[in-house]
Amino acid sequence: MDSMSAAQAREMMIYVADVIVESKELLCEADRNIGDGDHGIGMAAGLERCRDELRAREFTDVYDVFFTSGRTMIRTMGGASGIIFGMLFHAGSRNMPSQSEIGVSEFSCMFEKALTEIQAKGHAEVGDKTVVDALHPMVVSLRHSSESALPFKEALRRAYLAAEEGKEASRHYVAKVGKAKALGERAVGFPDAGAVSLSVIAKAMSDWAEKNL
Amino acid sequence: MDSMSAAQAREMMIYVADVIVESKELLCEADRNIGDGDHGIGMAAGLERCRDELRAREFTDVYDVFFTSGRTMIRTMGGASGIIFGMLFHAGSRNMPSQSEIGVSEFSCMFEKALTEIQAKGHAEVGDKTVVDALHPMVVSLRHSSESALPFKEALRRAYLAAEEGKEASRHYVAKVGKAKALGERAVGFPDAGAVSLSVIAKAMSDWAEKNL
Amino acid sequence: MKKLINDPRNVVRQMFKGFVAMHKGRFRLLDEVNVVVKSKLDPGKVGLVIGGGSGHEPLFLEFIGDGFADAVCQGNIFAAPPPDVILAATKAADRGHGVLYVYGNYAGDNLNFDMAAEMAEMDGISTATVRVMDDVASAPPERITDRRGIAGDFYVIKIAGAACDAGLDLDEVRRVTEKAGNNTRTMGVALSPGTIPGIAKPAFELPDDEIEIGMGLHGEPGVRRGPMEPADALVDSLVELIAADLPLKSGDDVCVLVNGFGSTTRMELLICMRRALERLDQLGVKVYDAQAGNYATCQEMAGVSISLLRLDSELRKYYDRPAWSPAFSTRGLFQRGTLVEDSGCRC
Amino acid sequence: MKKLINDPRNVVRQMFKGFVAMHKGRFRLLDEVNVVVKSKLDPGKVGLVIGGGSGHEPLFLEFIGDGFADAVCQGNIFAAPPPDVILAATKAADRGHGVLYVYGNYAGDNLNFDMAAEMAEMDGISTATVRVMDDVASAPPERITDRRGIAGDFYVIKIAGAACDAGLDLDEVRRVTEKAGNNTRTMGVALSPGTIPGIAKPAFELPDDEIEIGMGLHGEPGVRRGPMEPADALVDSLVELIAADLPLKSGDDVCVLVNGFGSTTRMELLICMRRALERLDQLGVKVYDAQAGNYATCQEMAGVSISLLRLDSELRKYYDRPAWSPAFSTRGLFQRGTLVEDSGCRC
Ligand SMILES: Nc1ncnc2c1ncn2[C@@H]1O[C@H](COP(=O)(O)OP(=O)(O)O)[C@@H](O)[C@H]1O
Ligand SMILES: Nc1ncnc2c1ncn2[C@@H]1O[C@H](COP(=O)(O)OP(=O)(O)O)[C@@H](O)[C@H]1O
Ligand SMILES: [Mg+2]
Ligand SMILES: [Mg+2]
Ligand SMILES: [Mg+2]
Ligand SMILES: [Mg+2]
Repeated sequence: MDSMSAAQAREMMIYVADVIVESKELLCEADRNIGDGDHGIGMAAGLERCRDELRAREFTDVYDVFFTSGRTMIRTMGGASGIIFGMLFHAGSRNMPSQSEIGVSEFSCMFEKALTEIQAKGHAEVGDKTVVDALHPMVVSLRHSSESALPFKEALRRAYLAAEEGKEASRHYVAKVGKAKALGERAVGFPDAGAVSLSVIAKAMSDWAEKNL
Repeated sequence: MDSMSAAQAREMMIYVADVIVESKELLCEADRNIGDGDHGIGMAAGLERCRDELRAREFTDVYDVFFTSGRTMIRTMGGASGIIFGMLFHAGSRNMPSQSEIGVSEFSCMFEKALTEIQAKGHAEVGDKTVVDALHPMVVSLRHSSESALPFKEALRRAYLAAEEGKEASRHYVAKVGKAKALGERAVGFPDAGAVSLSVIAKAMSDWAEKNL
Repeated sequence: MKKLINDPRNVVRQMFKGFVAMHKGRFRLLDEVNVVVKSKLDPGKVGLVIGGGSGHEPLFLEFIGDGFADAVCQGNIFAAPPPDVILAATKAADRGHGVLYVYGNYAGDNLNFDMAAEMAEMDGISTATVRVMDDVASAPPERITDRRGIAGDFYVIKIAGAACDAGLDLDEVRRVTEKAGNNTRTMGVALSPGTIPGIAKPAFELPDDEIEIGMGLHGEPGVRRGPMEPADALVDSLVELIAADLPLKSGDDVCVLVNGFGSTTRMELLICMRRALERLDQLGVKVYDAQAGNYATCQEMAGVSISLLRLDSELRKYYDRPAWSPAFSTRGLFQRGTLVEDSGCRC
Repeated sequence: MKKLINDPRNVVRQMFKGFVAMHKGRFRLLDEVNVVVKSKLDPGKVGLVIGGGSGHEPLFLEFIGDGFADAVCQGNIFAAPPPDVILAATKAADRGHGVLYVYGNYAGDNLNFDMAAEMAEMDGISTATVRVMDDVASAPPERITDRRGIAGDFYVIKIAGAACDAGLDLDEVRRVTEKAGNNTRTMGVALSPGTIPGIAKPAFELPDDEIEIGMGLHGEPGVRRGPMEPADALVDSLVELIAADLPLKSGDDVCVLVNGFGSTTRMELLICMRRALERLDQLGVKVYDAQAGNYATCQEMAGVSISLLRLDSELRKYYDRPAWSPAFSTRGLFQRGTLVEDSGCRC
């Protein structure tokens, strides 16, 4: 199956929310190592609100699913992650013409826009020890999958692997952005908390696709 | 030897001060059980100041030794014990005609006055879980030793044993005075901190007499 | 326990030095003794001397000022000041109209202040004494004079300061202050202990999931230990114990102090304040003024106490008198400016 | 970790409720969002909105008032408020002359306030922004815009509030506030961690005999860990790091804030104050005003920071403007009464 319907996107995002809520402690732990320890709290609360919004009604527009998710996160979460992870879904779905289903190419495009906007607002490059370390390779992988016309399931599997690899790579970086900035060399060895979240999200999407697409 | 000279009284009080300073932690611990945990701090500091005052000059009047000790404690210590233990030495030596040496009878009389004044100011009876629990039997014992014309060494040995016994008995009481008051039955099993101090002081006097009288 | 100190033996002195240096010119520190005195004393008024053991800051030290104490004396940590120190404060505060002592009702304080009063008398200074005994947990009503003084000290000192400031004579100042004391009640709950500088061991131990209702400001045991409960349930218990003790009735006017013991966060204090006001409202009690903060602490003890001052028209008059101290001042701008109609009053 | 809360998920909301209830009538709480606003806003002035993560109380919540912020918005514990919440505060504070944002320089705050500014712009409200970056430990001088905002927030907010109160326009308010920020520096030392409500583990671990110089208000690592030292030695290090950074020279005028992180006792703060004033005096620096207290906390973290605001005649003018907030007010009676010649000034 090479496309994702609005209903499927909604199911997938609800599943992502479930997984993030369960990963709360893991994400806090990651943030505790080199940040202020609250990343899991914000992500879990934000995605719980998302889930409520998504469950509250049916969706016919795929972009509306992602827009609703992203806007809810921006509106309710706060913290760096409220904007960053809100934009992850919001930047590429905002002002898009309604679509009842999208393919890998549109999906890839959405995350590419997210990367652009996150970098525009957050001024982080790969290697600065942020979510960008995982998002950049994920976007490159999605673009490649789209160009190679890979099916959704495979595209999401590769996207996850790329994000996971990027998250692992973030261990080696000295932070240049965010609360770990002051740590200098002491941050080395720990992955960035936002990159861990992105990898969790990408895995949840891939796991969901494995079973449902 | 049946009398104590001013020089001896001074040596004895310096020795008492040494022992109390060493017992600081023990006395705090006793106060921690049923009070606010500071008894050793006050006693150690007060007797250190006493020791300084006693060392600073020679004494020809026995009462002056005890008066100086008591007044120094009242002036510098604060807390319940500043007044109570200050009066222990101050009440019976104040306004006394100068004496180059005293016997057991004068010594006993001094502590009897101390007991009277401590009770007059503090309104504690035997069984209220205060220093009075140990001081009362000590005074009774001293009076008996005086009436029986026992030598100083023996009088002090018996005074210590009486104080020690009184302190042990204080374990069984429910506090009616001082910071342990609110404890009710929960104070039972622990001796009163002031009674512990008095027993330490009495033992130090007896130990000193054993070697020096 | 790490503390930002230099030597446990001089913590009190160095604190006093820091205090007067920070308020340069406003207060003076006496030589040798831990006594601070207002630099300028209104002539013709009764002097107010407060004090007690150190370690409860801002109490007593920082309740000096206009409409507050004229002189403050403190002993070592948790130890009443010696009579000679209290006497020095008394002499500094006396302007020929006598001096009122206000302090918490503890054996040590009673003994030392009483001896100081005798010494002052010998020096020709009249004194009067009001002992604060607001701690409901520390004895049943029939033994009210066995009760300890805790955060309610604040209200009694505020009223005493106002009465002195108003120019009442010593007897009247005592009478009004006693009335404040009789209408003040406090109940607290401790969560974790504080430590005395220089002593590694905390004053008591409390299991990780237990609290103690009614624990004293020196770690004295309270009325019961129990499992940790939600803030609202604890606040309800405290308010109800006070209400039953006063006893408080519908229509009464009160001031409310939610006091932190040291390490309790303002977030917690405000959450407790929220509930205390709700519960008092349910009881039909009118709240005239309310404050939350660390007023009477026990080093870094965690926990909270709730104090109520029941007002009548006389007490309200003194409560309303403008006053300034480093620890508490009446509303400043709000009384003079935009919100003057709401000055310090929640009626 | 026991805390006096009901449910970790509603601590911030219940705190806001307690705050407005305690100050009944003075402030109003917006529905749904954690924003407090002064009940009466002077017309014709630039609005001042401050905010950031919760858990640092009294910052930001209690720096609202006359000559302080018009509206305060807070996010969850240690999390910047969402843009929609900031926008609500912005609308409430705007009186047609624009709104100044003052907040600490953190990625999360920057992202959220910037987005709020865009949203406000779309709604026709002009905004300007001053980010506080006083924490010397958080980056070297050449990367000063990487520095975090900590207790120095107080000074920047005080000056911003005074500038708004004085009726300056948005550009001028920003200019003066930026000047305050450029002249504010802070260095801190942490002794033990705080904990987030609902999370058992503290934010970091610190061995029993170690401290961390320069640790941030969220437990972010500082410049070095080392053995515990006497208070005077630590204070000297902090003062010298700030002095070198500003750089401070003999004859400069400064205000000094000795800030506690949460569970540090007032005794310790005053002992540190004593030494800070001594050390500044040795450096030939004149102290214009000084305060000690918990201004910017990290829950029940233990430790202290020292902040300096270097004054010129313009900043002094705004610093001197009378102001009242629940957390800090200018000297009240002392300015009006007996000690008026010493009003807030140590010159
Ligand atoms: N400027 C930025 N650009 C990209 N990602 C960022 C930026 N700032 C922070 N982040 C991401 O946000 C994560 C922190 O999120 P979170 O802990 O929820 O917020 P906060 O830092 O406010 O506590 C970081 O681990 C990082 O991945
Ligand atoms: N009213 C009193 N009469 C007799 N002894 C008392 C009285 N009050 C207190 N004490 C004694 O003082 C001791 C406590 O001394 P200390 O701990 O130094 O003072 P504080 O109680 O001020 O902390 C008690 O253990 C008790 O023996
Ligand atoms: Mg974080
Ligand atoms: Mg004691
Ligand atoms: Mg004591
Ligand atoms: Mg955060």
